[in-house]
Amino acid sequence: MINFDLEEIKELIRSMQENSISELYLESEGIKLNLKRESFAQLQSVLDMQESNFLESGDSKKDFAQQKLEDQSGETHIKSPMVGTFYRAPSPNSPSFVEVGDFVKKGQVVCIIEAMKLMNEIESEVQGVVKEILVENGMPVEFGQPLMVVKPE
Amino acid sequence: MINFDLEEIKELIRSMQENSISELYLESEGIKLNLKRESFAQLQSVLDMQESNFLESGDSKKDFAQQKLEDQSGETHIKSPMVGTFYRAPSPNSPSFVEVGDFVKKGQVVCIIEAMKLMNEIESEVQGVVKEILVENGMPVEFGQPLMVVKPE
Amino acid sequence: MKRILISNRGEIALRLIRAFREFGYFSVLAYSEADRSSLPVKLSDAAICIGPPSAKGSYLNIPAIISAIEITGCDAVHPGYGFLAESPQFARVCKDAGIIFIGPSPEAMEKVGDKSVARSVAMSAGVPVVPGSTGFVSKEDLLRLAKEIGFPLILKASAGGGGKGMRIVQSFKELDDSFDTASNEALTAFGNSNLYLEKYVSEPRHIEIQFARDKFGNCISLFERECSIQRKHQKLIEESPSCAISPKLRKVLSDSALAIANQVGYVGVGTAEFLVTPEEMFYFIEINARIQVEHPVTEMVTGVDLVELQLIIAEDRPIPFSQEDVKITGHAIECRINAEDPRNNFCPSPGRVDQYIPPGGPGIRCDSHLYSGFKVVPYYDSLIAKVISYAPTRERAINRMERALYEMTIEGISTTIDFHREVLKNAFFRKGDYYTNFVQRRMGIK
Amino acid sequence: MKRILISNRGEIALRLIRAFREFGYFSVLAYSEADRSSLPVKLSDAAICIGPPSAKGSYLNIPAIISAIEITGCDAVHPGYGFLAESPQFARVCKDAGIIFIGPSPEAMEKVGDKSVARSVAMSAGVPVVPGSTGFVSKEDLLRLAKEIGFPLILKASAGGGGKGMRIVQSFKELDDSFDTASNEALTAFGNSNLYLEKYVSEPRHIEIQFARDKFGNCISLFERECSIQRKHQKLIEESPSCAISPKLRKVLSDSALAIANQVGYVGVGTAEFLVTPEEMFYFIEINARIQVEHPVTEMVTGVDLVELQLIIAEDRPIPFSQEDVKITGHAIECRINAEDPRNNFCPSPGRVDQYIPPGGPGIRCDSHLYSGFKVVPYYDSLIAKVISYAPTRERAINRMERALYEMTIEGISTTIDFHREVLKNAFFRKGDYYTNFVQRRMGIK
Repeated sequence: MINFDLEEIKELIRSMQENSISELYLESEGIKLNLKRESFAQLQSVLDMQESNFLESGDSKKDFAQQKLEDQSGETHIKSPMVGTFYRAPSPNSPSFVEVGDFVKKGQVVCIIEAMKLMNEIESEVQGVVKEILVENGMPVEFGQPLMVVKPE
Repeated sequence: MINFDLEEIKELIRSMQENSISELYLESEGIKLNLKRESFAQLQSVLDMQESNFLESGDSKKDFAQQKLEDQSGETHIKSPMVGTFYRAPSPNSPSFVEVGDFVKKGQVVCIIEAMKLMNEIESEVQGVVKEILVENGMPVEFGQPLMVVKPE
Repeated sequence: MKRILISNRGEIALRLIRAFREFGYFSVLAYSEADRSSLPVKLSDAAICIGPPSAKGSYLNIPAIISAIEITGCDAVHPGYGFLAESPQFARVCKDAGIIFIGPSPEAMEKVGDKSVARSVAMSAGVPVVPGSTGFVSKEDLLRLAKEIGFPLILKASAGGGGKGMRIVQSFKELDDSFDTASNEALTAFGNSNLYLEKYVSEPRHIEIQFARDKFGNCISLFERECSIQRKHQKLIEESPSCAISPKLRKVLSDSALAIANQVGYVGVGTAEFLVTPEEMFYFIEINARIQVEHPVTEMVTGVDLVELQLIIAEDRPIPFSQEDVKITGHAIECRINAEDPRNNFCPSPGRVDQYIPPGGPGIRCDSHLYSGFKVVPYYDSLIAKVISYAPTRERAINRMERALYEMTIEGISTTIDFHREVLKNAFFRKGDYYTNFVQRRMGIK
Repeated sequence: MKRILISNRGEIALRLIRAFREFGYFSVLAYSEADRSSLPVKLSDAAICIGPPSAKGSYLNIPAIISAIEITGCDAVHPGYGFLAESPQFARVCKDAGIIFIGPSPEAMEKVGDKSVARSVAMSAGVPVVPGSTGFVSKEDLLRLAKEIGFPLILKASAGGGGKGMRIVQSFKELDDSFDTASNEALTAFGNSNLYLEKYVSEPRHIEIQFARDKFGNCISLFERECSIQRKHQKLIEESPSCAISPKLRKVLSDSALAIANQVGYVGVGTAEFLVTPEEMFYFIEINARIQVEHPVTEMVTGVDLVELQLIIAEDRPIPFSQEDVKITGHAIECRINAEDPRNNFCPSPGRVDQYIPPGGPGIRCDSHLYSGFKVVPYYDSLIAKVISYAPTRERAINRMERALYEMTIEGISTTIDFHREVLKNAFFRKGDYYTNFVQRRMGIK
């Protein structure tokens, strides 16, 4: 009998990617696993693989704010529409706009990005439950940086 | 009965990659495993394309003696074992060692390569019928250059 | 000055990153989403995404850049060339926010940035300008002025550059129509329809003087660059020294550039552009208040690092040498390699570079952000590499450049490499007998 | 001289192809099967395969090379460095066949090629040599000579080079064993077991003088290269000028080199190697009768193209400048990048280069035959790139080199780039306070 945990499945996925496996189907007692890598990616993956090899190499450092990869699981990100400083509350003594587990509506203010001394209220573009807040209060964020993970509903 | 753990599946995947296996289907008591790799030819063609693009590009000219690609048809080449000048006959007035259509034996002299004023008799390493003579009498040839096409018998 | 934000991309961003690293400054690159996998992002000390691919949302987005400077703790900004490099507004916002803008003051930039103002400045500094209208010309004055100056004439957008809003007028009957088209074009391109009118010099050389002036008033000429090889007013090949400039003319042009720089209180490095006729008549055209694309040819022949000079001047330090120390040694040529298809009207050719092999070996400098696998994006200008050759003589510099372009490999996109090789072979080019109409007249290319 | 066959590979083949193209010679590259997809094959005017991957069957195969010269109609051959570059036999075969060998005459090569002969030549030219045996030493004389000279001593292969057949001897009890091992090693490596014995200078600098001499007897020094950064007698970093050489010593070393060159009637470019002690004592070691790997540092600081000079001298033309014209300007450093793994005892690391991005920008010259996708083959030496930085001062040349190595990208194989970066950071290196034992003593590497 085969028993996987999530980490192991992720490892399998990586291994598929590394070895150009386009499809994996596994059925065993109490488990069925079917993995397909997008066929569009076939040619692209070879090329991108080289590219990403390159981009990951070189010296230490890099992007000011670390990008998180988009999830497969149907979750989505609220991303920063501008460069600035991320605040979770309208003022230091106010409660946060949202907490993990909160339900947010489309258009609801979820945080503030301060840019050039201006406080810009950032509204959610989706409706759903906040699963994770990715940036700490008061930290700098860049354009397009994921701020929160939301599970749309 | 077959029993896998994760490490073993990963090994299988690696082994597919290394041995250019494009598909694997396994069914056994309590387990079904199906693995497909992106067509090896596809991957290879992308990589080769890049490489050959590069080698063919650039300006006109190139190799002093044009290389002919190895045939698919079971025919083989007699190649020049040295740099020099190709002669089909022992002297200008003699008949050629071989003509197209002739049968040659292993060890039979098929041409002369002149290098540093020395006449080197070149012997056939195969037995068969001469299908084509690729180099004209008196032309320079480089190391490894195909001289004749022979259909082995 | 310790941490400098670079609000630019491509080869000039790389040039600045290299200099900052060599001279001990921390570099922060502000980049657009389209440039995420670029070499400058990889090689800067830190990088921050400031906006979407459109330049308006990123490299021209002043609030985003200022915000990036603030959150990354930079004390200075280098704008490179293009984008905001010559925006007095940006320079002023920086100044107000206490950020060192590496370039001249907003006031100086305003004076030299408007061509008709620059013209008056030159005239009051005693530098000859092309005969023409003082300030912009109204449709009413057009005919009178045209009579006064004489044909051929040229109409130019007051706020313009790069050939937009420009028309050559050969006779009275073309005058009105040309005025209307040019003014419309100027309005579309620069939001300002004002035109001015000038005598059209038909076979001039385009010569520019590189100068530097510090806040103590030390003003130094780094001599000329010959930029007459142009297509549609876009420079393609530059060299230094120019075959057409006698030592005497070099001195006169240098003095003219310095006079204008002094007149406007220019602090920084800059370029004064001139038209020079075959008879050694010369006319001032404009000041470029930035580092220029073609600055490497000056660096090669003078041994002066112009980006270092910008840093020195921005830190209120005096220029560390005097005019007598500056000598031209040898000859340098730059070819600008664009991602364009010369067989298809120089149409931009973005796409993936499958294989990139830059030229190397003795006397070759290559400034490029390319690498094998890099994707040239369609959002910005098409310059992908600058190849600079340096040798003891012009002939050898040309031979060396031919050798370099022969070995340079860029696969997957169209480039202007072969076009440059044709220019280098041309007998008129080799003799140095060329004017701004070379590409049209000698290469038969519009 | 019109068509020149290059019997070499890698970066030096590329260096020669570049020069021949610039100076108007037709280049024919003789290559082995292993180098078929190399850049020199692509960039030469013509290329001819002369043998299998093994050097013995190709780059060392005199009949194959001569035959290639004949069938391609070449009138001259350039051997590069290594392989047949210093083979008097090859030079003689060329001479007899009426082919111009670009290098000194077989006679001169024989004189300088045998170290013990070279030593006598130097002594008769009045140039100091390391105290030691005159000619090779027999086992019988060993003890007597050792007593005479005093420890530490060094045993060296008479026909040797590159550290093979070399032993340092600290005391009498090691003497016999060291002699046997070294002589065996020499026999295996060079087919000649003869050894000579010398005083071992423990902390010397390795300084070499680049010279050129034409057939009219004009003999010119292009001054020194500092080559003390070595690992196992393999040079890793070279610079010019040396921090340790006073103008007076520079003159003395130059005069010594020229005296030896005159003594043997050397015609061509060459190098005289010296050991220099901290007290400015110096000893002649040997002549390298070829273009050297590290020749670019001399080119950068003197502006002289050494390959061009070889061509001029080979065509029986006089050297076109005089000693007074040669000046050192600025500072140049070369790092030899090898396909070796510094974390694994510098084990060779052949394989596919997945991504190659050479350094670029101001003051950087890169001589390399790499490209993205190139396969480094295991048959030849591991040099894959030479990076040369040039700047007005040594400090800036070091900073520039650090910048260049930071941006240089070679993926897929191990290289010595990071090792070089460590050297450049080292305080003793930065001070210029280093000797041939630097890598051992300051980097802790055997």
